[in-house]
Amino acid sequence: MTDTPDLSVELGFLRLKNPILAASGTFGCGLEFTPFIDLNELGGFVVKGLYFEPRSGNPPPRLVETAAGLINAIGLQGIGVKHFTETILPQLKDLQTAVLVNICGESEEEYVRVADYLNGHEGIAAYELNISCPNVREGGRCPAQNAESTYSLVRRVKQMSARPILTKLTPNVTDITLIARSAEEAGSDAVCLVNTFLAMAIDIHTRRPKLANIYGGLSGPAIKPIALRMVHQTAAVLSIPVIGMGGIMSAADVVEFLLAGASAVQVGTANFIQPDILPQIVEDLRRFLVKNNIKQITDLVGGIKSP
Amino acid sequence: MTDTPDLSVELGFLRLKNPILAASGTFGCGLEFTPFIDLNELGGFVVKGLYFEPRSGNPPPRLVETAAGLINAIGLQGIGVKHFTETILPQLKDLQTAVLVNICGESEEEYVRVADYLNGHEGIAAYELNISCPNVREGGRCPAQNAESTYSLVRRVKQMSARPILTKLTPNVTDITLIARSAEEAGSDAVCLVNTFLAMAIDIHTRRPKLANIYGGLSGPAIKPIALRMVHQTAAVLSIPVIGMGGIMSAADVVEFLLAGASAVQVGTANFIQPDILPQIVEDLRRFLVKNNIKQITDLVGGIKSP
Amino acid sequence: MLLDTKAEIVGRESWGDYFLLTIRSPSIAEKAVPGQFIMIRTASGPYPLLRRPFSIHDRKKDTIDIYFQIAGEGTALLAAKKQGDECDIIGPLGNGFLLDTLAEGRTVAAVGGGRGIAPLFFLGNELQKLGFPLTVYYGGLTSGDLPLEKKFRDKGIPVHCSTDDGSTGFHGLVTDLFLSFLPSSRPDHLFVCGPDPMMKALSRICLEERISAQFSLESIMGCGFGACWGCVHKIKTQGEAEWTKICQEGPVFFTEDIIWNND
Amino acid sequence: MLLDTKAEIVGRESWGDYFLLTIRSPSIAEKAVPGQFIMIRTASGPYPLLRRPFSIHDRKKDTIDIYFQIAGEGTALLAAKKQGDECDIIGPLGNGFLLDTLAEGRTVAAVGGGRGIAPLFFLGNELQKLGFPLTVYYGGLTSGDLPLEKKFRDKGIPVHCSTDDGSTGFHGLVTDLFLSFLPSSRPDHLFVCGPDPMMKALSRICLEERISAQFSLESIMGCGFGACWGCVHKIKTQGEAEWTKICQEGPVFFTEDIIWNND
Ligand SMILES: Cc1cc2nc3c(=O)[nH]c(=O)nc-3n(C[C@H](O)[C@H](O)[C@H](O)COP(=O)(O)OP(=O)(O)OC[C@H]3O[C@@H](n4cnc5c(N)ncnc54)[C@H](O)[C@@H]3O)c2cc1C
Ligand SMILES: Cc1cc2nc3c(=O)[nH]c(=O)nc-3n(C[C@H](O)[C@H](O)[C@H](O)COP(=O)(O)OP(=O)(O)OC[C@H]3O[C@@H](n4cnc5c(N)ncnc54)[C@H](O)[C@@H]3O)c2cc1C
Ligand SMILES: Cc1cc2nc3c(=O)[nH]c(=O)nc-3n(C[C@H](O)[C@H](O)[C@H](O)COP(=O)(O)O)c2cc1C
Ligand SMILES: Cc1cc2nc3c(=O)[nH]c(=O)nc-3n(C[C@H](O)[C@H](O)[C@H](O)COP(=O)(O)O)c2cc1C
Ligand code: FES
Ligand code: FES
Repeated sequence: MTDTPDLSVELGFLRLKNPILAASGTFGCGLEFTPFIDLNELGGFVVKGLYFEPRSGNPPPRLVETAAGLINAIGLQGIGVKHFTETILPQLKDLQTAVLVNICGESEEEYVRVADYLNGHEGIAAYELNISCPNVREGGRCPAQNAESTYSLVRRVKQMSARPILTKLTPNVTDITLIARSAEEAGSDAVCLVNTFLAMAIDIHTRRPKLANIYGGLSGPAIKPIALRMVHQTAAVLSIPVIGMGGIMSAADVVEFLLAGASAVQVGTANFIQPDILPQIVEDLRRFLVKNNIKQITDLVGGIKSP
Repeated sequence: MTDTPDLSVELGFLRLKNPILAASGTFGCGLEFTPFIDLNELGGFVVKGLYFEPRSGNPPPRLVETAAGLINAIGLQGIGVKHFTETILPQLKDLQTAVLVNICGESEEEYVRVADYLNGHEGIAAYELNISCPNVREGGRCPAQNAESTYSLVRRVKQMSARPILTKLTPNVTDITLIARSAEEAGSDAVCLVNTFLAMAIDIHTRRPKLANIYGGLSGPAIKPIALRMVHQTAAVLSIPVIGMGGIMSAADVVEFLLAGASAVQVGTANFIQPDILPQIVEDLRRFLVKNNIKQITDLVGGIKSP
Repeated sequence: MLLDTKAEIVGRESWGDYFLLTIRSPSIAEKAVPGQFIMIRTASGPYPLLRRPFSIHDRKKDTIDIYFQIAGEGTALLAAKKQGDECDIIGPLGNGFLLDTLAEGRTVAAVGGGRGIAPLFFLGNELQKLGFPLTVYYGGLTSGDLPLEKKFRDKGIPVHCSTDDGSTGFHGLVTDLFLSFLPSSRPDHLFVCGPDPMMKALSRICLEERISAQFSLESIMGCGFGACWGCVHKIKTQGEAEWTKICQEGPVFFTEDIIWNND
Repeated sequence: MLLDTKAEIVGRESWGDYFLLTIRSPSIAEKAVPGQFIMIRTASGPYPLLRRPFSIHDRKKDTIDIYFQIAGEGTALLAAKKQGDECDIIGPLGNGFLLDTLAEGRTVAAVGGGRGIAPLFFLGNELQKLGFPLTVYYGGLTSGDLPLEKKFRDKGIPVHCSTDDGSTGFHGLVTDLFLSFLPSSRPDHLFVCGPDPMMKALSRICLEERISAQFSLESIMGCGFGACWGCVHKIKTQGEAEWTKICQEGPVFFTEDIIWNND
């Protein structure tokens, strides 16, 4: 009981000091959080989605709050990969935590181009392929809604990538396990789920959508029960690690995801609300393990019992 | 301004005195609510899902509350169609409101059998085909996740039905418009959406699912933004009426669904929390119309403007 | 049953994480019988979403009391309510304890575990009026779980206490306390309310000892008035064991009808 | 910027649906400059989910004030807070008004619409210290929207009021009030905070009249510290018009850099 429990997780291709990662798009490039926390206390973080070129994103309003949820339609405004490697990456190089880059593209070629460019730079632990952003294409469609597009895209990037590939999946599908399997077969080293749920809200006085983009992606506690189910389904059929997310606000939420089969988790929207939440979750997890006499956090993974 | 606005809606096959219906499974057979409200103030109500035979449902726990949501795994416990026509239906016959019956089945044959049996009884305005319950089959699957099964089932029931058919769709699909189109092509008179989202929750202390059935269906305010988006997408491509639902808790929520294209709405979970909510919503809607000088509620339907 | 959306809280007491609220609602108070419950909305927004069920702990002319322990978010919000606040309630719900069948001269006892003591005060008072003096066995984890002991005594209702840690009264489970009294003062009829394991154990004892008994069951409730089918327990009805809505057919059932180990 | 999760509310005033809270947070108070804001968590649970932004209305040694109007659920919860309650805040955020560039002898004025008056009191006080007496134009729909008039006067800050319904002061829009004073007392520099249509109109006036001006913009904010990219407004930066995060690069911008009609 006096031993401090082991929080580290081995994903096979990457060892994390703890299973708590910050989710892409909710953590800027990490530096936004240094006034509040020590980034080295995290298992890692995923920087905001990057296209090859800078991108201007969607017009505002870009956010609307719903019951226990947030709909965003940022539209992946970003600085592009060159600017990132020149101005941001050097500032991250001394961190003792895993830095992952979320890669976006309008086409398979663009994903490859971004990965290729990043291959030539140090200080990145892995690529997270964002094939699931609902805010870019007409009607919220994305490659991760289709098993073939998923397979083809992941395979192409995997073949040229100098780094492990995590594929980020969308929950806006009939059967998440089919898409996850495609990603695994195409060589993905892990899958991350879920990205946001396509959603909308309407201002009844102006009769206009509350988002300029009409649709956006729903995140936050509202979606947790659906995300958890998808992680549970996916972990049951894959051999590669599943990284779970969706509405995590506490260590208890993290434990739920681990029990459902996630090897690690990402925390998104909660960072906006409580910018020091990540180290707090790590600390609360440690306490949970001590209290329940669990020696290593990996003992929780997939530990759900039958009802 | 002194005129009372016209709340009635004409669905083509059915005229409702107002667009507010109670959703199936959340309103019992209606009689449970007579201590609180006058059923005649409603546009109508849909009785709890009926199989041909009585059904014992899932073991408890059957409910778990989540952030702004409720997961249920009742498993369609019910009295069966004979008992219903013998003991319940006669009690409803003098109501001045539309009584709809939610029809379930383990197979196409069972849906047909239930409809056939009900054809022989008076006092039912229409059938709502529940092809979307996540709590019955292994892993939450249902016919409404597949365009072909939807088409085939709706077509068979439509051919023998003495009454209009509303098809109730599941949100657990990649593209709701494909399924909705199948229902329309098969002859459905309207579609109702959404049923619940497949979801789960885990007790971190016992490590067991919080529902004995492991998975259940998420309803309530948490799902509203996703449901609204699906109604908006569906109404844009169908010619038959769309009946919207998911998380409605107020007249403002109803107006959002109408603007998105719903011709009428159903209210589910809210009935548990506020058993007199339906007439209150009707009254609040009336006030909204008066205040905004809208003569008839149908003026709102599909009235969303571009951003 | 009635919906009273603006019932005023006119009294409040607390002991550690146990609370007692007195709520003004003349029409609900008038109809209430022991063993019935009310459903309270703990927040006006969507979180917590559902109402929460609480036994009616006491009833005066115009008011009802509830007595509860903080268990989560909903009860915490309720505990934060102050005198003068409004409270949105539905009640009285369920069937309550069956008292008409008690034959003259019969002795009655009740076992309450923790917050399960709540309905037994209303019950004790009514039984007193009917001429059946109730003996109460009151158990908790520790002495802080038994704040109502004196209240029962002051009302002339004898109470025997137990705590799991021995900090007050009998050292051990309330079921063992009850068993220890059985040889000397065996009741003809027993009323039980408490956590499931305690109720299961007492159920077995009552069946073995052929003591007729009524149990007030708990379950997560979606509505409280029979609409959601969420609150079922397996109950024998006319011989058949069926998932039965405890909000409507219960929450009080007789030992012989309750099937434990839901399967 | 700092996270202060247990800042105590040490003062509270209210006028209709306008409220003023005094919050003890020495470290945030120490750093604050006029035009900066704080983000407040209005509930501990998931509803409302996001923090809400409020301008710093006043600053004492150990405390900051916010002044707000009820707009929805979050502000209603905030209005219900009492003295002694804890409050979870982040601040000071954003860049505030640029004051160093004011040359000696320059005259300054400010226009505040409704709740937009909030940052102008802190601003007026600081400008007073710097030797620039501020004239304030204060507009609202009706007289109840102008509860701070006296407070400004008591501080020696001249205020001209307008109401849309004429119930107090100038009958009309605050922009028209400002225009009516323009010939006689034209400011060299203007500070503006209020609803978008008012700011747009003043922006046009300032450009036409060649009055340099700073505007405090509003937007729905996800985080308040640059992480979500939710709060953008189109702003000219080095000639290029770009969606710019107002929480980080603003909320205060100069007229010539702001592009209205987001497109
Ligand atoms: C008929 C009935 C009468 C009751 N009377 C009383 C009473 O007089 N005093 C009292 O303190 N409590 C009573 N309860 C239990 C009380 O309703 C729960 O403690 C309360 O609903 C918990 O709400 P919460 O939001 O604080 O906790 P939650 O966060 O909702 O839950 C905390 C824990 O309590 C469990 N729980 C939640 N709802 C219930 C429920 N309805 N029944 C049992 N466990 C539940 C959850 O599974 C969880 O483990 C009664 C329950 C029933 C069914
Ligand atoms: C930098 C900044 C400083 C502010 N300072 C003050 C202040 O000093 N005093 C004051 O009363 N208000 C101020 N506001 C506005 C205030 O933040 C909103 O009124 C508040 O967030 C509404 O929250 P709610 O939950 O009550 O309403 P909600 O229910 O969230 O919204 C009600 C209405 O307000 C709109 N709204 C929501 N959030 C914002 C927002 N962040 N900005 C503008 N409109 C919004 C919504 O679209 C909706 O129409 C400021 C806003 C910003 C961005
Ligand atoms: C404002 C915002 C921006 C986001 N941007 C990205 C992004 O750039 N790339 C990506 O893969 N996911 C993005 N996401 C999705 C999150 O990474 C995460 O998958 C989702 O929000 C669910 O987790 P949560 O409920 O903890 O927020 C974004 C989410 C939000 C709220
Ligand atoms: C307890 C419960 C039982 C339900 N039973 C049924 C049912 O029998 N048939 C059906 O079609 N839908 C059923 N539903 C789904 C609702 O009719 C509705 O589609 C869903 O709850 C979304 O609406 P809401 O968010 O307003 O509750 C049930 C929902 C709940 C919460
Ligand atoms: S609680 Fe809803 S049926 Fe019993
Ligand atoms: S509010 Fe999040 S970036 Fe400005």
